[in-house]
Amino acid sequence: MAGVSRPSSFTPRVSDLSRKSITRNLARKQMQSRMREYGERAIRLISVPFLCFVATCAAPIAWADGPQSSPSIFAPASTPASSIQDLSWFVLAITGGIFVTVGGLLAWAIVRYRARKTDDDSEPAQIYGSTQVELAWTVIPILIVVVLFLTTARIIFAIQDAPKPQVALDVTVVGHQFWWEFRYPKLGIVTANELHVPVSSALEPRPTFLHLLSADVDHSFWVPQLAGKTDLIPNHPNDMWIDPRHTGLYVGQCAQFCGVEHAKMLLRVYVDTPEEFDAWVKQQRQRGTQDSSVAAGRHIFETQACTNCHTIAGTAAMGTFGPDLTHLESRATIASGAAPNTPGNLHAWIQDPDHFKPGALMPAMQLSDEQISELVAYLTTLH
Amino acid sequence: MADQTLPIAGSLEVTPQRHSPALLPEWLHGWVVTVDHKRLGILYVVYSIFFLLVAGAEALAIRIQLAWPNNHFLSPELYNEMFTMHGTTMVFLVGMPILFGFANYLVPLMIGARDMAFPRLNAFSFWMTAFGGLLLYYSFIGGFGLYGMGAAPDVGWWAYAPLTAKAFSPGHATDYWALALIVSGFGTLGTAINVIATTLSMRCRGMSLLRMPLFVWLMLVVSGLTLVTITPLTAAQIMLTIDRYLGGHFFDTQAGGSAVVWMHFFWIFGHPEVYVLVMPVFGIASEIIPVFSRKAIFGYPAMVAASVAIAFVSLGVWAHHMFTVGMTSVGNAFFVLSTMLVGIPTGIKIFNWVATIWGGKIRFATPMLFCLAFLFQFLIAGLTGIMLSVAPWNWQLHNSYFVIAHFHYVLVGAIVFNIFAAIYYWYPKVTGRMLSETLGKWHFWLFLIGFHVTFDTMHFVGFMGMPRSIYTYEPDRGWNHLNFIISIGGMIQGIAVLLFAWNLVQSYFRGKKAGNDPWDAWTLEWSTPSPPPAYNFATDPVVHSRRPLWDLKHPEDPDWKYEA
Amino acid sequence: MSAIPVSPVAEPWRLPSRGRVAMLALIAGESAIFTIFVVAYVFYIGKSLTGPTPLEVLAIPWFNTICLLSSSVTILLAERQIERGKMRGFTMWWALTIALGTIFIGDTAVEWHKLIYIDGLTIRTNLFGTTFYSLVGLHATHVVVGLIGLSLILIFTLTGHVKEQHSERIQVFALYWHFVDAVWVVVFTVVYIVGR
Amino acid sequence: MAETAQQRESQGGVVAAHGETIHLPAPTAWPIVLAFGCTMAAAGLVTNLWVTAFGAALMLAGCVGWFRQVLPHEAHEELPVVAQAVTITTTRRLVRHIEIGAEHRAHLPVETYPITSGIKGGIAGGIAMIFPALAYGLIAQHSIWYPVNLLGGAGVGPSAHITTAEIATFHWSWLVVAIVIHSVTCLLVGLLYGAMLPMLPRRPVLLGGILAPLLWTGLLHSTMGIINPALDARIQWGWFVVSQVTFGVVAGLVVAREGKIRTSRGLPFFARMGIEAPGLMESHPDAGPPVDKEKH
Repeated sequence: MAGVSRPSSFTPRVSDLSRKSITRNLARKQMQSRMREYGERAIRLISVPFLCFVATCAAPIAWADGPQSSPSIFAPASTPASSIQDLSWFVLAITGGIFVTVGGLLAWAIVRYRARKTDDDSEPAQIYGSTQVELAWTVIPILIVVVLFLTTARIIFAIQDAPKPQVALDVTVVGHQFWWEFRYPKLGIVTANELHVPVSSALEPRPTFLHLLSADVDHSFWVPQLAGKTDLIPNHPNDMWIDPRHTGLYVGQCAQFCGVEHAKMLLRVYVDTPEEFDAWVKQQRQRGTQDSSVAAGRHIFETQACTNCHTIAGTAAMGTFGPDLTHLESRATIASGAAPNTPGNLHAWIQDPDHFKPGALMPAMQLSDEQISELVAYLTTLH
Repeated sequence: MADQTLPIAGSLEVTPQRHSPALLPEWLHGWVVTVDHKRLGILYVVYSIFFLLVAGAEALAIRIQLAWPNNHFLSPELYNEMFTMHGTTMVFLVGMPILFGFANYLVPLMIGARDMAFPRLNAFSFWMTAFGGLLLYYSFIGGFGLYGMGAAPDVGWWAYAPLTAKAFSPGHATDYWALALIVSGFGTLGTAINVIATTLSMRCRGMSLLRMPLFVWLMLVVSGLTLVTITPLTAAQIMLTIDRYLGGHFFDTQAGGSAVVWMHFFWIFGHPEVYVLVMPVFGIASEIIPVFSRKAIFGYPAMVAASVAIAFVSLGVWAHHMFTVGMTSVGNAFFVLSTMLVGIPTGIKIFNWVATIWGGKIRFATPMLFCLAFLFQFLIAGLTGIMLSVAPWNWQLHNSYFVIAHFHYVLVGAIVFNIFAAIYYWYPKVTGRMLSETLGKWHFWLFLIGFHVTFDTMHFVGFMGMPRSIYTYEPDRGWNHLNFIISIGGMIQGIAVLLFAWNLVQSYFRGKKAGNDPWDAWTLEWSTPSPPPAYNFATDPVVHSRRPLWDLKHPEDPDWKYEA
Repeated sequence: MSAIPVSPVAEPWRLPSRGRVAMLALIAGESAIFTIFVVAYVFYIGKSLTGPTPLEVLAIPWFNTICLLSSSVTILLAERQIERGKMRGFTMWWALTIALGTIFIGDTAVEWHKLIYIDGLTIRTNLFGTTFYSLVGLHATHVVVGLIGLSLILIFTLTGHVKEQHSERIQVFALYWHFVDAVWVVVFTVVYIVGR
Repeated sequence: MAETAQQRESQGGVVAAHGETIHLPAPTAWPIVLAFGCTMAAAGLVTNLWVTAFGAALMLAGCVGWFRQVLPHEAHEELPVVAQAVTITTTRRLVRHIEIGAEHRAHLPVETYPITSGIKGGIAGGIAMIFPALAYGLIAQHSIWYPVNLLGGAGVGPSAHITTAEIATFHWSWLVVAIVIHSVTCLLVGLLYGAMLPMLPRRPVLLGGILAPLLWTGLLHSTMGIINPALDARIQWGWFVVSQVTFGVVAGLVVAREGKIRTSRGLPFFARMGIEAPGLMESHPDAGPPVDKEKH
């Protein structure tokens, strides 16, 4: 209801009990201009620091294309994320418009109709309602809802029911308590925590379709720059897709509370050029390296409980509770992104997993320092 | 007709022996055995304010932990307990009891009754709620979880299966959560039944349904909603307990059970629960805004209709909490539409409040300040709600700090602000003394600033991809400064709440005498002395309009002439 | 004392009875609980990973059902009797209601005994067991609570404490019993007709 | 007060007079005992089953005690009442009133069309609008189904890759969707017209019939790319404007005719909005009994 009324059209008439209305009207006229000035100043007084504050908050949001260290939803690098961003600008514009209109009216009413010292002791006119105005401000929101809904529904269908092209890469994502397992069923690759996908372009589309499963509790796959999140729920497979336009590292993390170390269930998605991706696939398909110089470490690995949980292709280790370590050294981080993959960190991790991730399900193996060193020496050969 | 006048109780004195300061045990005994709706109302509010301080302290612990990355103030386990208990406490031990406390105190007074319909059930309900809360907190001492003794529930207040299964949540921490909520749930159920019976069966002469104050209307709607929302939660908790104690398989994904079913059951409760919390404060705002604008509420029938509409629509929107769990696209679209529809009656309410202010003479007393801030904040909360209802955008925003910001805008920006408004407004009626306006203004401005510093900023870290429920975060994500700002804001709010608590205590002893009607208000409770006698009204009042006291104050221009 | 003129029309001031309102409210809440359990039952029909299945072990309890449903009629007759002050008739119909309810509970106990010890179906066997015992057990709990209430009233009647002026309270309590019967229609349909 | 309802029913609203005592339910400890018993019974599950047994015993005691409080008669205490006259006063003795032209006092809101006029206008406009739309289909696309499917199929469905041939043929589901969207929108806009046209200062038909559709079209034109690009690519905006204006003019005319517009230019805005205002006592002789002047 923009521009409802000017004060002059709202002419007060004092009831029979008093006849001071004329003088009061004059005084009121004089007050009005001063009042409006005061109101504007008050609004400026409040709004300027508020807007500065909002700008300060908004400043660190990354807007640019390409991978960012801060995973802003306003820096999309993939079709689902881009459609969502377009939609979000549209919704922001509408809601922003509503906010300015209603908030403006409210602020104006508060300033304009505040009690003043010069006021007499009368009650203002009692207004009980108006069918027409109320009807108007019921119908207009309904029309806005219709528009918003149609737009939203189109984007839902466009993202959720997008057909899967032949060239699409399939990846099965399995959520585990505090780490990610990635399986490439057509390529025969199993890896953990760091997802490699090829870049996709308008000329050469190569989307990746993710099939989402969970091994234990609920998790959620969220890399904001690539797509909205989708939950990984046991007994309830889900699907989502991405088609990243720029190469690089995209970060995200589990977005559904899944237990103690939910905070350190980090996600890293590497978007490679087609050549890089093919090279990576080739390397991942090799069997584990067999370096005799680290046989002692391998022996420790195979004779301790490590094999219960971890797999290293080509050895006796076939466990599935923990990440596949066959190509451990091809990954930049350990413990689902909690620490960089360095021999020192590996050593510390094996010695006391709680040091990086208190509550992680990997037990402290109570090995001696030498044993751990030999083990780390072995693990660092797993390229 | 003998009753040609509106009889209003005199400033009645209760017999001296009831008031005279007795010995402490006697005094305590009086409170324990009481069935007086006013005393029980006070008990509810005091109990809730105590837990408000507790849950506030938990929130501050959370914010200290998150002030900078890789902080070690709390262990991950303790952090998870903190946010679980913060959420559970604020919803079940602060929000609902305090609002039902207001209902207890005010509904009989406002409809001209002498007590609730079932005074003993009322006492029972309060004690169930109270003992439920104590049972929940006993888990800090007696709970036996994965980490030994003293483990409070740590599965989130939404407690998604199968994290709550024995396999992932061993020990008894989760059982404490389920059992405490079942116990307090029965208390809430009793209160809801009581409020419905009171409003329908105890109204004084002339108090037709369409003359009831809006607060009473909203409590009636809320109680009806509570009946059909708390019970699904209780049912789901019973199923969870069966799973955990008897080896059932309701939510056992290994035996074909479904984790998604729990989500449905929880949110069938959980979403209307938000309305259970927010609608009473609509009622509070609808009482306070007219009085301080000096105008009748604009569009009373529309306000009632909108409340009922919100209650009905709210029962069909729950799955908007589940856009990311993989529903069909048609299912998603349906819940987008139903959720957006809530915006329409809510919009009507906001417009009607603005129209009530429009043309009034606004007095900026502390209660009104809180209500005005509520109007702005609730507007923003509603608009961010619309943003979240847009399913594709929700896929980004869900479980991020944006959601935290949104629902704190509702729970704090709307509900807590209005609860403060209500306490400033009705404290004089309850205690006979005014709360200090100076401290009140300090409280208001500090809390307002703290609120905005905290929760405005949270929207932005949400945009930047920070998920909720994480005990720490990576230092390179660009979230550091904003998190620090949020924590500062939390501290400011904490100081403001302490000022408020101090105000409550010191005004009780030193506050200005209130008189029976300090705000020049219009509803029946202001026609009794402050504090009201045990029987409320010496003679049963008779009313002729929505504003009985207006009719008395302006006999030349009474309301009843213009109401249909 | 201020006074204002009011409309001279003095319409009678009637309000619904608080007991009835409260009982209806309680029934609304209980309905929500049952809805959740029924939904869970329906959702999990056929989702059990192991046997036994409902078709293998469940027999339709016609006798049982007739007993419970006819108890709604007998309690209605009892209500009529107390309204007219006929305490003997009231006592008779009331006792018959209790008997019918007891038969229902006894029959359910026999059924459960067979399921547990012969068919080996317990609450932990499979999803069917979990949902079946929960839903039917929830209903049986309500029947038991109702029977306790009915029996207490019978005792007070026999000792002469219940009189004609209590007919309102009796009717309010009977509402609960009618509700319990109505729920059985739903449970029966879902468990023994749809679910089998 | 427990018995109030019954008392009131039986006594017709006559209640305790001054100086008497008032029945209030007596304080009792049994509710708290029962509540504590329930809590202990639950707490036993997480501690020790003996606690449950203790809780159950308390529950039993609580129930028995409680029943003895209310059966056969509810326990009461008598509270003596000391009544004094209380003054309900306000410092504000005046009430301002909205000034409205004398001839409009009797019926508020003034200058309103009945809600049905909006509905009728919406229906009429909606029907009228069909003709230019179908004409467009026939002339420009050689198929009357084209505009229907554009709304029902391309406008809503997952229709990114829809072909022109598909749009030109008949589809049942799209027809239904199009009819639903069309009629709902027309009704809503008609209602809006019914509500708002009387508020507009002059020439409602011009404003509602031409300006509003143009404004609406402009808004859609600039946002349609976001709302639905598939639709955006196919809309002929010239024809679109024609059909919108057809709606606007027809709906506006119907609304205006139904309501017999009187010129309301001289009225204040609030009056045109149809706000009800009190304080028009002289003109409300039927609203209630005459004011008792002595009481002033």
